[in-house]
Amino acid sequence: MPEITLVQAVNLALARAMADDPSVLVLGEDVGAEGGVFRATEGLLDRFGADRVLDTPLAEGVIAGMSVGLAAQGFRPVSEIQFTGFIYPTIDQLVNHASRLRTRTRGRLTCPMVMRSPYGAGIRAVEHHSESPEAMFVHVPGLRVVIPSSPARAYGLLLAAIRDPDPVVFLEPTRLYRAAREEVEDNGEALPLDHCFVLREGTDITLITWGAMTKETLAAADRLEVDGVSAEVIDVATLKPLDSDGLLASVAKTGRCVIVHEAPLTGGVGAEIAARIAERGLVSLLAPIERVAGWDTVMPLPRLEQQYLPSEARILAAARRVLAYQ
Amino acid sequence: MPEITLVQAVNLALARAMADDPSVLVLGEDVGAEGGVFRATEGLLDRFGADRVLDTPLAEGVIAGMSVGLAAQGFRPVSEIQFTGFIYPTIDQLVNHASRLRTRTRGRLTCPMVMRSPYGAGIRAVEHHSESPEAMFVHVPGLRVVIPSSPARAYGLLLAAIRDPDPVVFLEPTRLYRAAREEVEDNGEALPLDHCFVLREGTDITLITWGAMTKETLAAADRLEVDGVSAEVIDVATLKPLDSDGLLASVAKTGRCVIVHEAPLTGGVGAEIAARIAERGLVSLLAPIERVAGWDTVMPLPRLEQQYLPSEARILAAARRVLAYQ
Amino acid sequence: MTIGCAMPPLETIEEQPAITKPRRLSVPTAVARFEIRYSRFLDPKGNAERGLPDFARDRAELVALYRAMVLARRFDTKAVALQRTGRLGTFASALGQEAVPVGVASAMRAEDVLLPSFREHGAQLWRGVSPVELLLFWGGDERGSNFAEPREDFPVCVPVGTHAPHSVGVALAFKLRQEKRVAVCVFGDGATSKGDVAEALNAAGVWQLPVVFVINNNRWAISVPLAHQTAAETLAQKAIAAGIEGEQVDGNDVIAVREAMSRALGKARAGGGPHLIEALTYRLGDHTTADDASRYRSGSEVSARWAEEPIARLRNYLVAEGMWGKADEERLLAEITLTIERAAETYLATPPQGIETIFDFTYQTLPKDLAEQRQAALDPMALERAGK
Amino acid sequence: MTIGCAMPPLETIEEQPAITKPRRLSVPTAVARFEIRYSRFLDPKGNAERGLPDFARDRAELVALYRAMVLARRFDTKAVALQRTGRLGTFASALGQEAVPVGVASAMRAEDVLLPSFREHGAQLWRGVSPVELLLFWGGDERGSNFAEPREDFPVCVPVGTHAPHSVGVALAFKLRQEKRVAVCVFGDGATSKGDVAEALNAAGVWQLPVVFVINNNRWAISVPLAHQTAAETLAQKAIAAGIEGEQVDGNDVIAVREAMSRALGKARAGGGPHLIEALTYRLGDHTTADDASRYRSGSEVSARWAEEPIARLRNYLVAEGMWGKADEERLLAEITLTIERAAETYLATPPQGIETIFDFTYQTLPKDLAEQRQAALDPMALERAGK
Ligand SMILES: Cc1ncc(C[n+]2csc(CCOP(=O)(O)OP(=O)(O)O)c2C)c(N)n1
Ligand SMILES: Cc1ncc(C[n+]2csc(CCOP(=O)(O)OP(=O)(O)O)c2C)c(N)n1
Ligand SMILES: [Mg+2]
Ligand SMILES: [Mg+2]
Repeated sequence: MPEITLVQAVNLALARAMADDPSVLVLGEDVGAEGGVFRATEGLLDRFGADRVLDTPLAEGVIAGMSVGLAAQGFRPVSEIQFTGFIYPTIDQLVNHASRLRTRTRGRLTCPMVMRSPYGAGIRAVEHHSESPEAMFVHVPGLRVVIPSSPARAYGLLLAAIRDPDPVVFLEPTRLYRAAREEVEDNGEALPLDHCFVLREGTDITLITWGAMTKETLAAADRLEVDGVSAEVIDVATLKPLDSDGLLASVAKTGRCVIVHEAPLTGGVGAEIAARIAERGLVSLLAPIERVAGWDTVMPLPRLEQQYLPSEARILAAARRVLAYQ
Repeated sequence: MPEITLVQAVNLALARAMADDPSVLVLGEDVGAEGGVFRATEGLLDRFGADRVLDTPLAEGVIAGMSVGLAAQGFRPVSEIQFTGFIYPTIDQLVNHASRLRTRTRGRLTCPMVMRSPYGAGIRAVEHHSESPEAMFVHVPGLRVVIPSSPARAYGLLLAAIRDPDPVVFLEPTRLYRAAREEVEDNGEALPLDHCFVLREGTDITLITWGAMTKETLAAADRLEVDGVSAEVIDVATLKPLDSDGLLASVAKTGRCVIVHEAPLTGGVGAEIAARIAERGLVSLLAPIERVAGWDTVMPLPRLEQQYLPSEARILAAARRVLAYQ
Repeated sequence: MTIGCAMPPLETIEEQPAITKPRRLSVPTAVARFEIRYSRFLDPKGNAERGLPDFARDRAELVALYRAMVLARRFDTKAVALQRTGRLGTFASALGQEAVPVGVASAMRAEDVLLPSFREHGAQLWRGVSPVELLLFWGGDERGSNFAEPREDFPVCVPVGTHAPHSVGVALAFKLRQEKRVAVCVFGDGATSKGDVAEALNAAGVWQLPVVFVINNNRWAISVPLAHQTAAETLAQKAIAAGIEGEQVDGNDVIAVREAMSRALGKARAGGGPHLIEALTYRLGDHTTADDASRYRSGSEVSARWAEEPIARLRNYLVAEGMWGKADEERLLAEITLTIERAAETYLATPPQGIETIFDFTYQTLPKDLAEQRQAALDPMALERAGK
Repeated sequence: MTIGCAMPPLETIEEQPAITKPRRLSVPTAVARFEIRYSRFLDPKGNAERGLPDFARDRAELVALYRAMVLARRFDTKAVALQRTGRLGTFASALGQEAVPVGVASAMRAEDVLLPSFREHGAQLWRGVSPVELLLFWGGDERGSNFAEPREDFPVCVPVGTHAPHSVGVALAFKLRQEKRVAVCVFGDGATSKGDVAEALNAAGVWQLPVVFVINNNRWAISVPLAHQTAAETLAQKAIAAGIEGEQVDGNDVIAVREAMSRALGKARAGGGPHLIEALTYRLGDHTTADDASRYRSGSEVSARWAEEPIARLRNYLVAEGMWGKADEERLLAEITLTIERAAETYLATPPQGIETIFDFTYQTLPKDLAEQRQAALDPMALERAGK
């Protein structure tokens, strides 16, 4: 079983889904001969042909809108938005159409589409290439929002997203695309779309995160272990619908919680998680919840991006404050 | 001093701002001869002429984008998006340009624009005319988000928004447009853009809300009073930046809190408020925070919209649970 | 010179290139030429200006078109009346524009897919959506978009122009499956200003998809007249930007609309790619029941346009040709009145859905947290127990 | 017939209208005609095909254009080298396209406003943005967009086509203030597929605004060739949809670009409204330093295009006309090399901004909660104290 990167796992899942189901199509800017700017769709054109791997004109709105039309007709379009900085023109289609086609027609027409997009900072990219807008999608009823943080989860969650009968926004952390390798068996097995993943078990504090920040969060947990603190690390992974039970169970056990994300603090998905814990887990809380997040500023250009991103040090500091709280 | 409705107060503030400052322009679909579909811009074309009140082509994207260009050139465009269901095509311009023009040019170019839009449910409108997407804007660094809930606040906050040197999304609750009248003096006085408003003082529980839900929330507070409970009701009004101190001060006093909003629960602005209280106000909390919000479903068509909207009964039930908590 | 050579080599600089005398072309060369054509068959009085297309030689066909236009108008009249008496939501009448939806739908096949805007009930009715379903939709009930047929047609699209990209997807599905079906997307003149429409036209051109775009140009977008919507002389020329064919027809001549549609559909079905039809008509009524058009346009403009309206036009032709008389008219009106009244009764007698439906159709399977909300919404006792 | 009369009155039905014999028009009428023209002055070898415009009779003018193209190319070469050695971020070179930005900017006045895409450094340099500022931007430092001049020009626009609506706003500002200034918006062939561009063209037409749109058509949008971008024969015809004037020029002939721009700017300045210029060029290099164009296009296609590139073309003309020689070339290259090297040194010696700047420029005044975050970001001691 080969060790592959996260972006290779995406590629593997796409190929698998296309091989299994002729209704799966891949479309987007440069997904064909180019194989996607990150090579997530590499080889698919050769293998499946130009009828199933479509380079679109440069227009994200029509990529989203034609996905709705294709999906209503029974195809399963998997589109790629080149960077989340260019995903905003798709929001109208996602909110006003994709997410509600089922409910407005009372199930007559449905919208099994996936919109993939690399997201997040840390690769020294040019302006508008480093944002984390997941919260915007998490607020939209009828959408699913999924973010993998390892090759195996990328494979299993993407398969699940493609097979899901409803629209899914699938965000892939660019910073992790080639950061690590993992053995991934191409067995066609999907992962559930409504469960968070416990990356590391622990008893003293729960660290909740997703996407690329799993890296710094796991590092912080390692560091805490040196100090004799047992941190549980959870990768939320399926941000909508959110697995409240999974998160609450962990906080019930540890009584302490830090939430970590790259997106700006205010109105980030961390807020929803903190709110749910404050509503339902208050009794078990031994300390205030802390959120370690991107600042409420525009994502800076690369020279300052490392100072924008939550660092292991910031996570650690928050964890220690939470642990020290009496 | 005449008693006027909320939409008349909007009109009054627009006229005042235009009279005071020749750089203020009004633009949008049907804002001219029609005076806006809700008459918010009525009379402005006659008074200020076609150079300052511009009917645009039917394209929200270009309304937002040309506002950025006008603002960079020193104008203060106040655009109207006819309903928030049609605001999504503006998000690209708001996120990628308006909100960051100042920071990406390190202050060389700025973007003093206001985008007004009627929002919210309860007027039995057709599909896509009843949504409350404020959370999407609250997550965007560099934007301000303001929602008035009375004629006087509409007047004062809109003046402030127009005079503010940064971009403001100004959402007006359609359900309140003509729901009540209030004396509003046309004195050109703006209200601060970073303070919440205590609509009713109380000591036992804090009810936090904004927009049209102030109505049901105040009614619930009245009802609680009958039961001998003193509820403080806060209209957040300036949702971004959020006046944490004002909210925390109230919760510190009452120890109990219910947050009410129309938008879907998950990822709504209520989450951010609950999270901040859970982070900084945990010590003072005597009971879990509850959020009473729209369901996490697509806004139904009018026949079911009343069952979608948080009712006085739901607010009361939540308040009583919170009050009963030991 | 090899690839990657950033500057022309210095050595070649003295190799004096041959100088040719300027050829003094006085004007730049034309590299592309376009023409937009306009067609109609019946003039505003109902006189045939040209030989009619085959289908129009058949009385039954013409009467069917006439009936459909009258049905659409009567439906509108009833819907407006229901709205005025508080029994329907805001409604967009198509008064005076009936030839567009009817001309469009009558040329389509059942297996084609219609993607309508909010003013195309005439087309929906022709295709089999029932008046009851239409009333349910406009009355604020989602079941109105779950019509018994045509099952693959799109529901009414309220956000202007956003269905144009859908039609690209639908047409691509047909092309990929090698089905001889066509997607038909109808929108207004205002919609042509929206980027969605431009993006869709362009994408349809790239893949040469079987889709026909129809602009129901009623000259107004709420209060904005066409001249403020665009500087383009015709809306058909929006097609030129996408490299596809566009044409104009008299949208008050149902024969012209149907004939142009038939050609466009035939071309698309045969693999000839997309087509844009601008149908010139006029909105005789208010924008919707929430609108008062007298605020922004003169009564005289409107009354002048009554002389061009499509129903009288076709009726005049039918009567002149001896195909229609007072008795036919009375019979038709009676039949349609009955249909509409029965539909209204059925609509009014339909109880609203339960609130659980808004949860049950959000996803195919109900997520856990939504199940809890569903429970709360369904259980007023929960509120009671909480002490109200 | 009066307004509001929903159906033609029954009484009129028997008033048999006059029947006219069908006029049997065999074809529909043409209602609008359009033509796209193409112009150039120098053929690919540098031979003048037509009499040159006035400015091109002046050696100093031509040399200035030549210098600007060489500067742009040398800047690109340096930037790519810096990127390759890890000292600059991803960079988009304009190799082979220099005539477009230089032709565009050289026709503009200082008080006009340029809204560039990410491949128009040539234009920015001409207008006074320093190479240091450009390197700062591409090196990931916001100060690069705070150029000392031209103060009102827009920063580089990375999201494709989204600056087109800005140019509408800028031009509207000029028109409202009755200033004789013009907004110039440059974007690529790929951008013409975006709704933003269509919306902007249309809006500019409606208000007849002083704005010139320039399509830098380098035939590729990353890996997507023009033929997959649109079915339109030319991109200039995108103007037709908006009812504005469009034309095509040889974008590798700097004289043609400048001449067309001068006409368009003159027209706009005189109140004649917007204009679209499609400049046909070719991207000789990779899309950006992150791209490998050999994945999707053949080397032979690229090498064939080298024969048309703009710098050699103008140099050939200058040399043939006796306006330029080896010594001039050597002097120019030395001067430009020095300029660029010094800029690179200054760039590399510029320390990054403090993290506080990202807070200080989010709003004009720092909100309370952001002030707290600023404090936390600035104070590593806070982390220390917390126990790291
Ligand atoms: C994107 C969007 N913006 C605004 C509206 C509000 N609105 C509804 S209809 C309409 C005018 C539409 O004009 P047109 O396209 O000509 O169609 P018509 O109503 O004339 O049939 C507007 C502005 C909308 N529905 N969608
Ligand atoms: C809206 C948007 N989508 C995608 C991208 C990613 N991207 C950057 S450049 C580019 C191609 C642009 O092609 P074109 O407009 O022809 O300009 P060129 O790069 O050829 O100069 C793409 C797809 C982007 N920057 N913006
Ligand atoms: Mg119209
Ligand atoms: Mg290009």
